[in-house]
Amino acid sequence: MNAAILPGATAGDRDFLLAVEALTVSFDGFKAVNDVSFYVDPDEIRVIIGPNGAGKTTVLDLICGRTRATSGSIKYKGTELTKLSESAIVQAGVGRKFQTPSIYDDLTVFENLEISFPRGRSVLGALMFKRDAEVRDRIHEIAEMIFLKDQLDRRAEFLSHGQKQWLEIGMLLIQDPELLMLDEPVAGMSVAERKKTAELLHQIIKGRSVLVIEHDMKFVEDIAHRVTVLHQGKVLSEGSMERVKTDPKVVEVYLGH
Amino acid sequence: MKLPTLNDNPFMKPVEWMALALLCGLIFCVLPLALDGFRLNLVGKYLTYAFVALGLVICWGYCGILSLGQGVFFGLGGYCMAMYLKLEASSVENTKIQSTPGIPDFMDWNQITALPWFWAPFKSLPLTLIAVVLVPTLFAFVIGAAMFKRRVGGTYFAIITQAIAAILTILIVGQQGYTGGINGITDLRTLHGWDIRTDAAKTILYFVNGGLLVACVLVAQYVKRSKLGRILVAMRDKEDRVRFSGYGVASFKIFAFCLAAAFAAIGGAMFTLQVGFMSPSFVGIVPSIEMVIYAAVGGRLSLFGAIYGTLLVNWAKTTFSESFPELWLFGLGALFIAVVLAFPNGLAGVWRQHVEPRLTRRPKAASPAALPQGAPAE
Amino acid sequence: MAGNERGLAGDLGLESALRRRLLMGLAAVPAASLLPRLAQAAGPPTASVNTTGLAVTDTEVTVGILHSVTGTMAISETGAQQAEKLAIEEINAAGGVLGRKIKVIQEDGASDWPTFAEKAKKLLVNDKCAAVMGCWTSASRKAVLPVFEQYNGMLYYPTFYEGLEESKNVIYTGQEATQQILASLDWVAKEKDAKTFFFIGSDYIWPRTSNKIARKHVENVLKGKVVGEEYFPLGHTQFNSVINKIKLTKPNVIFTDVVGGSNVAFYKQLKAAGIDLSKQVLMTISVTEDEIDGIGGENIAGAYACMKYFQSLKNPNNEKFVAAFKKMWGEKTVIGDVTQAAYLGPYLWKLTAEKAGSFDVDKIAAASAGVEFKSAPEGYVKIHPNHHLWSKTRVGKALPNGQFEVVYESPDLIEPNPFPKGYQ
Amino acid sequence: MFGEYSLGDLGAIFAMQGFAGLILFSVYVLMALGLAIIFGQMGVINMAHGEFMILGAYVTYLCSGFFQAHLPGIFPAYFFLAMALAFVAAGLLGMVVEWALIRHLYKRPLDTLLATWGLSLILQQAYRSIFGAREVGVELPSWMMGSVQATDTIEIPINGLFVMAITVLITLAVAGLLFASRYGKQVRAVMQNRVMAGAVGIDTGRVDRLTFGLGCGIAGVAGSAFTMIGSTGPTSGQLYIVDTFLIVVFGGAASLLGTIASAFSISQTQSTLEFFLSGSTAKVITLLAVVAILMLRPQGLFTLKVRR
Repeated sequence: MNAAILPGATAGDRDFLLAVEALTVSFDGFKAVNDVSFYVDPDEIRVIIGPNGAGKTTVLDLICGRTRATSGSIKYKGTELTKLSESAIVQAGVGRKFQTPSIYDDLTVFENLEISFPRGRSVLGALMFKRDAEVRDRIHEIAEMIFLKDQLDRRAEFLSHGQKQWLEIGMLLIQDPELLMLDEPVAGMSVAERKKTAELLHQIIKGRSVLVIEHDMKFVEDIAHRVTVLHQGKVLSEGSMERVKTDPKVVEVYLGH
Repeated sequence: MKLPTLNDNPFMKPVEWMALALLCGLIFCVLPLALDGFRLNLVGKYLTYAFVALGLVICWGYCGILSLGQGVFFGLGGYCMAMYLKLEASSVENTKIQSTPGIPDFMDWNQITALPWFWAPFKSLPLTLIAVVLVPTLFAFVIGAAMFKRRVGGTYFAIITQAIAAILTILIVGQQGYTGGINGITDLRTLHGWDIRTDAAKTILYFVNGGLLVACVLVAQYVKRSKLGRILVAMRDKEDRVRFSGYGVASFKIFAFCLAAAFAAIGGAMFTLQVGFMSPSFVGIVPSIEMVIYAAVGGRLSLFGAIYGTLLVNWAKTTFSESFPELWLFGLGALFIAVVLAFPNGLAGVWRQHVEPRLTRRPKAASPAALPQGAPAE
Repeated sequence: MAGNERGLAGDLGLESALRRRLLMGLAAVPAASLLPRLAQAAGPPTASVNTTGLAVTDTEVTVGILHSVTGTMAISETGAQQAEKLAIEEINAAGGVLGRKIKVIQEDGASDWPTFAEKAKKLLVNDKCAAVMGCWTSASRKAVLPVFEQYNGMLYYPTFYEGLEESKNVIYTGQEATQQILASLDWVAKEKDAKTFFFIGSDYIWPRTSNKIARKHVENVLKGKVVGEEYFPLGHTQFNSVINKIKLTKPNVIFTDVVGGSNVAFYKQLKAAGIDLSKQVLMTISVTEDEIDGIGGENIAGAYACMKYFQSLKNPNNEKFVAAFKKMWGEKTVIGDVTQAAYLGPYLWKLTAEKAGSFDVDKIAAASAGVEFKSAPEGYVKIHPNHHLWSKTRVGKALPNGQFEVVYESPDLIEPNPFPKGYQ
Repeated sequence: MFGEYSLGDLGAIFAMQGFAGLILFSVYVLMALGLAIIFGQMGVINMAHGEFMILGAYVTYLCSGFFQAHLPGIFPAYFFLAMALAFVAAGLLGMVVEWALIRHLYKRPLDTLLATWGLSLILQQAYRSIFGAREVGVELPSWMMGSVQATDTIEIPINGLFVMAITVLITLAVAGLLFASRYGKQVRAVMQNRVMAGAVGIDTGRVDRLTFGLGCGIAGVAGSAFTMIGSTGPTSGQLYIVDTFLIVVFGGAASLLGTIASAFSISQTQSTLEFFLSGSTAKVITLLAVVAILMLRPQGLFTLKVRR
């Protein structure tokens, strides 16, 4: 059914960046995610929406390996992710931002970004890691992008909520993932910050796919290429924002009120 | 004056260099000049516990893993050294009254007629020195790998390491034919022919011990200021974030735990050399927890603090137990509670909050433009 | 009743520093009153009795006491240090040693073996003690032994122990294992017609060595059989399984060397399991009057213990000793084997110093062999050339009031034999 | 090894051995129950748990002395009163400790471990100063000693039966309290979501204090019961602490049923092994097995799979 609604899905899995098929996970019999399938193209921005408890965050958890699937498969560039460790998934090119800003309070902004720099990820590598010009330049570049250029020496603890969200996005960017997963990136932001974030997202999606969970419909309309609607652990609808908005099922459970 | 600047990540900040110089001065000049041989040997004994405290700073302070079984590693290191020394002391001549000469006396008492296989490597000094570090580290690796790969941490880890300490004690006590039982391995005499019981030898060992401690401080400092050190802090804070930045969190924890074990093992070996015996009473739960308090008193985040904390607690223990033995336990108990409730960062925290600002106020008075340090920028 | 114990704990406890000063004060008072007599008796000049720089002045000689005041072993070591202090006070009251008062320096071993070694070194190196009374466990003795040998000190060690040791620098005033065990095994084999034995011990060197000697004796000499041998970690409190094994194997004799708090659990569970000690013979080598205090007399009544000393011994020396001990430490205190052995230490040292005419450790060590102490509470004792004591062995039957009734006494003094041939 | 014994003998022995295991089981449950509440429900590591038990034992000791001296007439029944007093004394001390110490540390479980260890040292020394370093014996009423002759060869110790009965009663009481009473609901509400519970009007501070007090009180009763089979000295409590924690962790910390199952499996393993091996070896093997299983299955025997 899914293949039918996806234009251009003819050449098998390899053309998708991410192929989620028949994904199911159950917690003590409760199926939080139930037979979910969807496909993400390279350079696509896909937004997942759905009411609370629909299983959106769980889907991200499953993709990045935080939760193990009961059944089904997740293929990323042809590699099965369900068997890989979290760090291997990251190293394969999947980055994940959490719902609440997840940064290291005790470290400076610079150090936060440095830790995410994709080098020296083994124990030995981390011991031998040198803060050379390449690292510094890259951190400055990213800091500029996430509006934190003059905050590099501050302890992350003292940033504002919006700045923390940006910092976490920056920490993902420095990893340079091909698939970026964002869980409610604008939640709790002021209008101005929200606008800046949208700008930031537009800027960073070049050359990568993004999977976003978001409630803010205006923001979704603003960025989404395609939208997947989850309801009670299942895919309710999928397609362009226009199409989804008019889907009566979706209207009934989600948008209508 | 801007600290820390992002463009340089020096091996040590000036303050830390000063602390190191002070520590070296204390260990290598002040104490040897001020104390008689007996007291100096005591300080040497205390400093062997400082190795454990140092390891705990990395493992508990930085990485957030509280091990209540550091005595296990201290003991294993000490036992490895003691086995070598015991074999040397059990030459055929020295033990000719035994029914099997040439094996340690306690084996003879337990009707063991040949050296057990796992004692054999300890005939060689180089192998012993390797074993001193390797055996405890490998043991730590096995425990760490089993626990951290399964994401066991926090209180569970503490309880399980505590149980391991208890098991090992019962095992050593129970297998007295192979381990010397509750008496431990005693009556150690020479290290490669060099009599370790003389006063001169004790002084030399004190300096060797001090040197090794400083070396371990430098290693710990290297780890702390490396990216690995920052990853440890990051993990303590947001473990998932580190994991989803592509790090194998378990390996880093295992590393920290193994490093702490290796430090403790070196301390244990030096303890055996300076005190002249090793017994299961250092392996158990009580010494293991006491060692945690050394680090806590010094400051769980401060390498130098841990050493001063160890010295202070042990000095207090000796002094108190000479004059008011019963008050000591009340004092030690109160110390545990005070350190947790009132001074979670120990001596180092007090220093940073109350002493350092005063020290830095003077230059500030000279140049009013200088910014107060450590104040949050908000 | 608890008040008395509290007073006792206080003595050892909170005010021990105070007490030390008091003791010294006590020593000083009779010293003043006895001064004229001393001047007449005029001890030999210091230069002649002390050629090695010990803490000996014209009026004083320093002796160390080294026991655990804190920690798990404080329970056991209390009696020993009380007896040592009593003996020293008596000696001082009678004029001291070689015309000199004994000054006591007490240190706490804190139940921790390195602390024992540390404090031993302090007593020898810093305080220059002429002799040290101390230690209780084998482990603490093993820890201090190299210190005493290196710094040439003299240790008087009071506990019955496993043997396998002999040192110029130690006088063992308790029994070594063969002295304590063999005669009593012979007695039980003869009197109770015992053929089968079940051994239960705490898991460390003394019980294991003692049981090894007992096993050899049972198998080779008595031609009997050991039907079980079990060890439990120190502090173990669950003995139901081993009690079932005893029921299964039905030994003639249960032979135990369980130590410390485990005893309480063991005897209570034994009684609760319906093993009646008036019918089942139980021989212990580890329960003295001190332990019965905690076990409760009614729980152990009927058991046999073999020791060299029981508080109930009937002889004038002992009656005098018991009265003096209770006067000093309270009417409720009980006196066990080790306490008595500890009492011997200061006296043996005094006699040896007088025989040698010197406090020098080498001379004391050399003069020790053959020193006799005729007014020992246990009766006559003599130091063997191997620095252990010739002593009698006795078997006592536990009574519900916590005392032992002596049912057997070896006819002669038994020779100490710390390295018994045929038992290793 | 059984060749020499008759079949009847063996049967009787196995019956008694099973019973010995049950006594050990009761002892473990009593020890672990209070801790399971404190650690499992509150997440506090109470290293002074053993000292609370010993407090109960000393209370029993004092009672036995008092009744013997002043009220010998009702001495046979004093034990019940002693247990009640032990519960009250340990519970009150627990509440004081919670108020003074624990409530500041709810967010730092590892620090509660250090602080309560300090507390345990202080309590030990206090016991030593008050009651003396020697172990004290508690005189039991004579009806509690001895055994019931079940068959010719099977004898059942009365104090064992008594301990088992107490264990059952206390377990039922605790289960009732936690799962059927209003207080129990409050406890569970607070443990699941402290902020929410506070918002709906539950006095979380009071619930914490009562819960900690309850756990300590149960420890006191356990200590009181132990005087029947074990010894009471200032440091006796420390002997139990490792075993107790392992039982709770092995059971899966949050589950009362798990604690019971874990106590059962550990006690049966140990008592069976003790019969075939020596006591020390049995203990080492049992502990090692528990640690090994915990390494393979860190969540313990009984846990709900939850969404993380």
